[in-house]
Amino acid sequence: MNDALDIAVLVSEGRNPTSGAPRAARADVAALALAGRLTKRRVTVLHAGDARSPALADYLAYGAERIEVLKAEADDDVLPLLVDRAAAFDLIITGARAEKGAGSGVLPYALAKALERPVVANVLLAERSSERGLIATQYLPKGARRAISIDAPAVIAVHANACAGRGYAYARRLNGEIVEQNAPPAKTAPAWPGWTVTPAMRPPRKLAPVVEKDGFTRMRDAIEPKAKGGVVAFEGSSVDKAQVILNYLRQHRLVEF
Amino acid sequence: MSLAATVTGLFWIAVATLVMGFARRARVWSQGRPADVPWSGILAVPKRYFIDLHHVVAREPFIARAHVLTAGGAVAALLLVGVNYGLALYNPNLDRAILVAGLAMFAGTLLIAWRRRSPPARLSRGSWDRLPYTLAAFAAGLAILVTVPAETASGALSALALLLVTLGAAELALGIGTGGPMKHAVAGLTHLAFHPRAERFQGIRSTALRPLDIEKREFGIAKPEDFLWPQLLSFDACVQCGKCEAACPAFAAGQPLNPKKLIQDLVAGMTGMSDADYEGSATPGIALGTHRGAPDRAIVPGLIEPTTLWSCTTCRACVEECPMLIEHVDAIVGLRRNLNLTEGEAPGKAAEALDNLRETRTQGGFDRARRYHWAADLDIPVAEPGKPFDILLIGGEGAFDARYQRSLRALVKVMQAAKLDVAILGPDETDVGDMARRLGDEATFQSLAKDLVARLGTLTFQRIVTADPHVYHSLRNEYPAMGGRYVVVHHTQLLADLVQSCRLALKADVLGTSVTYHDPCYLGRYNGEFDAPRSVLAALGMDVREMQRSGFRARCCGGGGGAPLADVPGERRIPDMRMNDVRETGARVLAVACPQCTAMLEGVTGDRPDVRDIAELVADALEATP
Amino acid sequence: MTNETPHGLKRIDPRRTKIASGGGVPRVALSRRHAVVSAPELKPLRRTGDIRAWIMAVAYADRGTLDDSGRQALAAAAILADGETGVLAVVLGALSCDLAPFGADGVITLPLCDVGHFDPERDVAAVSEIVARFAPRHIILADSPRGEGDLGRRLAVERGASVATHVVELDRAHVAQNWNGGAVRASAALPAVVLLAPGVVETDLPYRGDGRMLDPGAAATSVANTRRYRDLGIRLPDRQSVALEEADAVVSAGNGVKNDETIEQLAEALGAAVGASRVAVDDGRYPRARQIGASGKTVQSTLYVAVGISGAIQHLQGIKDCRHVIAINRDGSAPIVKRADLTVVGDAEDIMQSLILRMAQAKAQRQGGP
Amino acid sequence: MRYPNVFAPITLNKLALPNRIYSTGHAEVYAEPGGLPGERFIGYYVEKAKGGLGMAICGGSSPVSIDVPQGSWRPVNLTTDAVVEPMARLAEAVHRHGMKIMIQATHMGRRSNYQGDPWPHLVSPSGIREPVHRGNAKEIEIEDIRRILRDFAKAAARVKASGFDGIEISAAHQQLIDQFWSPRSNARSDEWGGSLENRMRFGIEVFKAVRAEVGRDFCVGMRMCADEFHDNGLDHVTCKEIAQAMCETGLVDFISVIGSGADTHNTLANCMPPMALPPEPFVSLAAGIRSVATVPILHAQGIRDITQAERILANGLVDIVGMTRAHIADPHILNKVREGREDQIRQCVGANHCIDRMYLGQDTLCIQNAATSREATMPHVITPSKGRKRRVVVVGAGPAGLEAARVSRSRGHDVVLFEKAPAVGGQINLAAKAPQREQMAGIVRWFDMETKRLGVDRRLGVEATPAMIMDEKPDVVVLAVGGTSHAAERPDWGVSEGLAVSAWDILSEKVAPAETVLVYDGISTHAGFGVADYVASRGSAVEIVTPDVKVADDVGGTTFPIFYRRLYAQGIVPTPNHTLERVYAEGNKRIAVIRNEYTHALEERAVDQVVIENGIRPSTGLYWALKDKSLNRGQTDLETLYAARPQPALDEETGDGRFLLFRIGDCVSMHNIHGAIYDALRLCKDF
Repeated sequence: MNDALDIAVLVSEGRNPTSGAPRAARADVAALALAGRLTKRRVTVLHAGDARSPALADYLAYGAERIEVLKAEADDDVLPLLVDRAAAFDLIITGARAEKGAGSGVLPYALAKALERPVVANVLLAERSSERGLIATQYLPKGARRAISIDAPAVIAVHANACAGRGYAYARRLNGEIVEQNAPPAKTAPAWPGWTVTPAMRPPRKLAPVVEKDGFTRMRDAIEPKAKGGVVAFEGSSVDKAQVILNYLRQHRLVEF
Repeated sequence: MSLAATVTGLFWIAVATLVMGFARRARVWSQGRPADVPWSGILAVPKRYFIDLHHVVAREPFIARAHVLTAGGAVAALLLVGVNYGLALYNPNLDRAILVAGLAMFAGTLLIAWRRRSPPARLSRGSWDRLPYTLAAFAAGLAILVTVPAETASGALSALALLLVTLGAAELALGIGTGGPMKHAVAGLTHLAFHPRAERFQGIRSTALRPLDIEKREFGIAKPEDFLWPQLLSFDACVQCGKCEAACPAFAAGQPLNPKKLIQDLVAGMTGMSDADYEGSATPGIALGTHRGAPDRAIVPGLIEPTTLWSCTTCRACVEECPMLIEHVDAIVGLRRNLNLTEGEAPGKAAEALDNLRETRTQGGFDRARRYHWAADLDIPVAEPGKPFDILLIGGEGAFDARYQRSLRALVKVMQAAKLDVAILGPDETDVGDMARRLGDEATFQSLAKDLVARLGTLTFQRIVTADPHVYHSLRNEYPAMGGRYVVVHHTQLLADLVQSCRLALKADVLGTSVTYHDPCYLGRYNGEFDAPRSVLAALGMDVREMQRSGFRARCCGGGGGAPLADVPGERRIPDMRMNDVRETGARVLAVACPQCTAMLEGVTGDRPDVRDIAELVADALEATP
Repeated sequence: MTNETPHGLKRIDPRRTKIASGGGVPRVALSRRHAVVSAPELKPLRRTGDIRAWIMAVAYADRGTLDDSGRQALAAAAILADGETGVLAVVLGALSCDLAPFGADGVITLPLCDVGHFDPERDVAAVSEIVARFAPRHIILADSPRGEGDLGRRLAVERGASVATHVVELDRAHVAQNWNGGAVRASAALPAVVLLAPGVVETDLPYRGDGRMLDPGAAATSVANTRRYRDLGIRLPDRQSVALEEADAVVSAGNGVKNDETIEQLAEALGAAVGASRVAVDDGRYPRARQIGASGKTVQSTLYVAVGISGAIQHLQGIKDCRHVIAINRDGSAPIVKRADLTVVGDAEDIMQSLILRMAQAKAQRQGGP
Repeated sequence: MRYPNVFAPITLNKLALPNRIYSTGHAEVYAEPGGLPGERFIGYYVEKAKGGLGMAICGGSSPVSIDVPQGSWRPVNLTTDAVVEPMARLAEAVHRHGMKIMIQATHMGRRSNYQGDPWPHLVSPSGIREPVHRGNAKEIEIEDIRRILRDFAKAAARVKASGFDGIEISAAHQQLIDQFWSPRSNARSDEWGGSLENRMRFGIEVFKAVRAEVGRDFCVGMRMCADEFHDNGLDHVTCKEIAQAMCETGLVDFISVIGSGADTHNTLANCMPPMALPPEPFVSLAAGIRSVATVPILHAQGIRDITQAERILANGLVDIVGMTRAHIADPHILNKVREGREDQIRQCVGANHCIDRMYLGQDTLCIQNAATSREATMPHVITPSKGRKRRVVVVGAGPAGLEAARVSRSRGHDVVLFEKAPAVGGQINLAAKAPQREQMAGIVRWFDMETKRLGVDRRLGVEATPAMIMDEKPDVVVLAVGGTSHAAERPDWGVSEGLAVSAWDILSEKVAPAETVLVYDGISTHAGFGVADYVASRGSAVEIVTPDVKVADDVGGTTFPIFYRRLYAQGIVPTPNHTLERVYAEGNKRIAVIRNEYTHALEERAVDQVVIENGIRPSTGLYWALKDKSLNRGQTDLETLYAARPQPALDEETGDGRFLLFRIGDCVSMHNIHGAIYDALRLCKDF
């Protein structure tokens, strides 16, 4: 197979959930590993932000040879920067959600939209199926997986559970380089959403309808398990009863036969 | 030409062969990196040989005596031949001396040959089986030559004697150059002169790993020529006696590690050979003949499989047993370092643990503030700069483990009963880095060490007490090289001291309860502390029973060197084997003194004695405080 | 003795009818109670006036209905809507149940947009068409990896709309997210597109919606024009590898199970994980990690089959979020019966064996058939 | 790390707690005369401290003023300086084991009864009577308010002086503070009533007075209800407003939240949720308070298991979990958890034996742990005997036999346990058959696991004969064979003719319930209503007849409301004050003839089935067969038994056919489960 794919991997500043220490984001490390498996060419690693971020050197240790930093302030909208720089690549691979900040997971979609490319998110694995073709394995809940075929150019957002690939090697960290591009200063992002950030002291409040209940009902609701009043089958042989269960399973499409 | 003159000629030919062989071998060693070893070591060889080396050999008296006879006889005979024939004196009195030496040597070879009729599995066969006979031939030939007067000897007898001597001389002289068994004598003695841990000969347990200068891109051992030259030399000293193999817990568990084979692999590597000619028991699960190396070729995986390296628990049982004083663990950690630092390799769950160490300064990825949650009701102050105190208690990673917290609580209770002035680091305690270092992640170790040294530097205290021998070893032996010098005390030492100085009021509840003590490798072999824990048990009035393998020969629990994280599959589990040792004693209680040992041995299922830390036993025996 | 008054209250004559017995002693004859079958109470309409605006909830159908995350999106729309705002449920995939009890005033189904076949362009186009038609104030979806999370982000990006993802708290004024892995909370005004984290909305509503089926119009026939994505199919996990808490189906064994092997076979046939009651765990038949209930694990499976489990209140606590509970039990009066959607009373072993056999037949027929 | 949230320390004001589990304030009902904590009181809390508990609040509803009668629940008397010295001893004793201790202080207002020293006139905001205690009260005057505020301050000073770690002021259970809060009891129109602000005034004044006395750094908490469940009471929204307002005063260091009001029989039963209620029924109410509060929230109620506690803490619903009854059942929970011995925890089943006794003015005792509240004499941890090893044969594996086997085995003896049924548990297994009483089986569960773990030689499904017992060559034989149903006490009831059946027959499923059933309950314990409920829940029409003044009369205050909820919901007809005279057949009907105790008039009931619950008759066959062979002639020495000392007979030489014989529990005379277990413990602890 002609190794014709030019790949850019977007990496972000991750954050250890326990200590808050900056680190290479797990999903981005997996994206880096995925890129390495998809091409023998050198992978371009991009970061929009501050070249001084201590997390960046970790990406070197995980196998990035060179990181190109598109200079941006914390509040800047980095999308235009990334669109400009990544447009030339056949594949853009990134972690599905950032670990630091909002981590909305919208960026890959926005990038794909701006570049008019297909995007597949929550990817665990991807393999080449032809010169431009890829088969991506997508994470689904409860252990299920979906295989999706797309053609480059495309955007792939990698799930945090994806295979991490190479380990942390200090020698690579010493040998790699971080290069800051003097990108034009980013345009200011639109005001929405204007997030206000506070320490999460309390668990979030559940959205619930305002219900006027009398005192006794409030008590009963708290102390009595809700009765469903389901169907009870007493009669018939065990074969009949088995059929009752099977009918129920079929009726609610709990089995597919 | 007379027979004597022939002998003279033979002697000088042999000497020349030996010298040429030595020079050839020295070139092999010199492929290693330069090392700062003093030449004065040569002068120390006799002492090192007769005292330090013989101290190890003498643990097996039969073979020690056989070796004294053979080697002593041989050396004496050779010297005498050198004088009498080399210098062409042909003095009959010296001949008689040669006869005595030759007979001693002959007797020695007979003993060795006798033992080799059904040798233990650890011994290498092949050319090593040949050795007693070639040496016997030499001794016999020499004896004939010096006893039978030339004029009476028939040509046939002389020819036979010469043939025997030549055979033997070939074995002796060619060994070093061709890598034959007798290589051990020359390389061994040279190794004694240039041993990479010369401080061992000053009675110091030299067990600390040497730091790498990472910023100068020292990344450990990738290829044979990355070893220091005395290390390469040391591998050549191996006599393939297999005592390391017999002591190795991983080998016994059927994991793919045989320390003897590992050393021989390195010999094959520095000489550009394959392991096909190796004559001992193979590494479990790895066939002979499929691996080869060269001085400038990567050792892993062409010569040695990574699983071999990750199987090692760094217990030092091999080093402790080696009569040639070879340092296996240094070699293994050196190789691990390169795998980790250049390739990011870390086995099994070790990668996650190392990531955790970098990101949280704990192995388990814990919130550091939780490390001393178990102590919240014990009123231990958190150390503060400017407030001097006596003892800094370092809990280590074990402090996160519910089981080990019981041991630590017991220790704290005892310390408080003794009214000691103790403080902890609280949420500021970061990992000491021992585990990272054994796994070869020198970068993370040094970063952790730097953090901790800086933190400790802000405090004023007398000594550090820890219940974790790994922490103890690291702080006591390895931190000085990182700029941290502390008085470090293991909790069993502290307890022994408290008990002996009668600072604790103890009940006689456990009087007579049978107990056996499992020596933690990092307390025993690494630091030579065998007595303190036993003296505490004795002071409690317990009936202390020793396992077959105890003290410096104790079998590892399987918990060291990051081995539990690597979890390399074998046929058996190391802690199960150790628990069988325990069961043999019939003791009701197994006393431990290390969080790793506690976890490994408590993890053994089935009927087994209670596993109790020595601190728990002492705490139980405390009289209720008034 | 008991009469219904015009107010629907019972009116009881304190003197029960006594007849004189043969011996002249007054006698009361106890009669069997007649079970009063009351029709399920119809909840009031949420809407108080004509619909002037819409809030839209979008979800993929799950086996003909909505899964819990879909119901949360719908309930959120209903709770956020005022009396004159309609709740529009847009269901992708075939729907076979009434969404009025879940709060929907209008329901549009898009049967072709099945979650089982990944075609985001088809789905985005169809939903966009409806959005253009109804101009909802807000669009609410679950931030579910099953499909809605993907759809919601595409929709927001496609429409250039404001969006808040993994929303953990919301009301009419604001949404809140956890940032930095939960260390901080960020809040903002309610955006156009809201993607909900699990468990943030109470789905038990005190009111109902109109539940009218609306014409999907052009959206119904939305076909992707580029075919940039080709779905090669879904691979289901080996049932052993799924954690109990995540399993879609759980077969659970209790005291009444004599043969644990049969439980395994039934679980195998249903592709279910195996759980156990506390008693079965205490007996040493199952590891503690399999225990379901207040002192064990809480499961949220779509299907929960309780075999030989009487349903102690602690156990019921662990299955309160299961959608379909089927009980196989010897005792038709056990507490589990009240919780179960279907109870079959009889010998558990016989019924399980019959069910396993019957399912094997049904599978064979299906594979043999067209 | 296991249970990381349970073992996370927390600070209340300046007070650091080692873990997140505490025991709520409850009436111990055994303060010494004068309301002083004595040795028994101290022993009870020291045991919890030894067990690793983080904090206990003692002295539930300890009054600060002298116009609160203290007779019935014997609280700690905070109105006198004499209390300081014994409280100081208590504090010192528990501190030695690392536990923190507080006391609950209150003024009960109308929540009491004037009958009792000093026969006071109770005070309440509007003099409205309290239903549960029949608490008649006068309308409180400003002078009373001032006096009570002073009393609160003085009481707090005594608590602080005694070295206690804090004080919890109760504004829950409709005590004086929440009598002011609740419109149910406050109809005043002055500045103490009307608006919520006015109604909160008294409470805030109390906290101001207390805070002024103890200073900023002393821990002062508040206990409050989160929903009274009354239409004219405090609902959850109002309670949240109160909590928020109290936090804003900055006077309160923690709030402990309780769900449900407590001034009617029905709401009171919720407060200590019995086994019929789901686990942690009110935790969402506590979480609701937490969502508005700025101080840590403590909450108990139906949290009996450490896994449950960890989950509640991990979900951030509350900050500290109360496990009060759980610690009455097993004061060593936390140590066992720490040591990985969760399966050895004797878990509370919610039988409410403890709290039901309290409402009868009796001391707190656990249905399954006879050592609780008897720490001076009964061990929680059985240590091995230092004497000789004996062979102990226990016959019968009901609660008495199981405890005897457990204790004897823990003493290091060889124990053989015979049980004729295929499973252990005895009558508890029947009791657990009643609807919503399934958790009674939890008592058996623990004994089952413990006797297995300890290695008792259990011979299940084996009916022991004298020969079999002798074959075991016992040193000691303990008979705990229980009894049989006493339904046939009166021949006229027709049990032998099959006209009536016993409750045992129904619960053991020997006899199926018929369509219409009369249950005759001769003794009014849990069993009678239990069988009526069992029958009714299977669709039968049921009338329950009892000679007592009300159905289930011998059942405590938190249990009978549960019964009555079910009684009325299922249309069970209660007919108290009637005795069953006889039963006869007429056609396919059974005619029960009952007699009104007060008019002596006879009535008949025509039903399909008559079920009789009439307690048990001791089984004595084995006893008489063995008595003469035994060294002690089957006699238990009462003087030493009651003094918790070893039986003198234990000194005798036994073995080789010489043995001691004891009998315990129902096979002597009918006792409850606690009685049976206590019988076993006090006898066997010295074997």
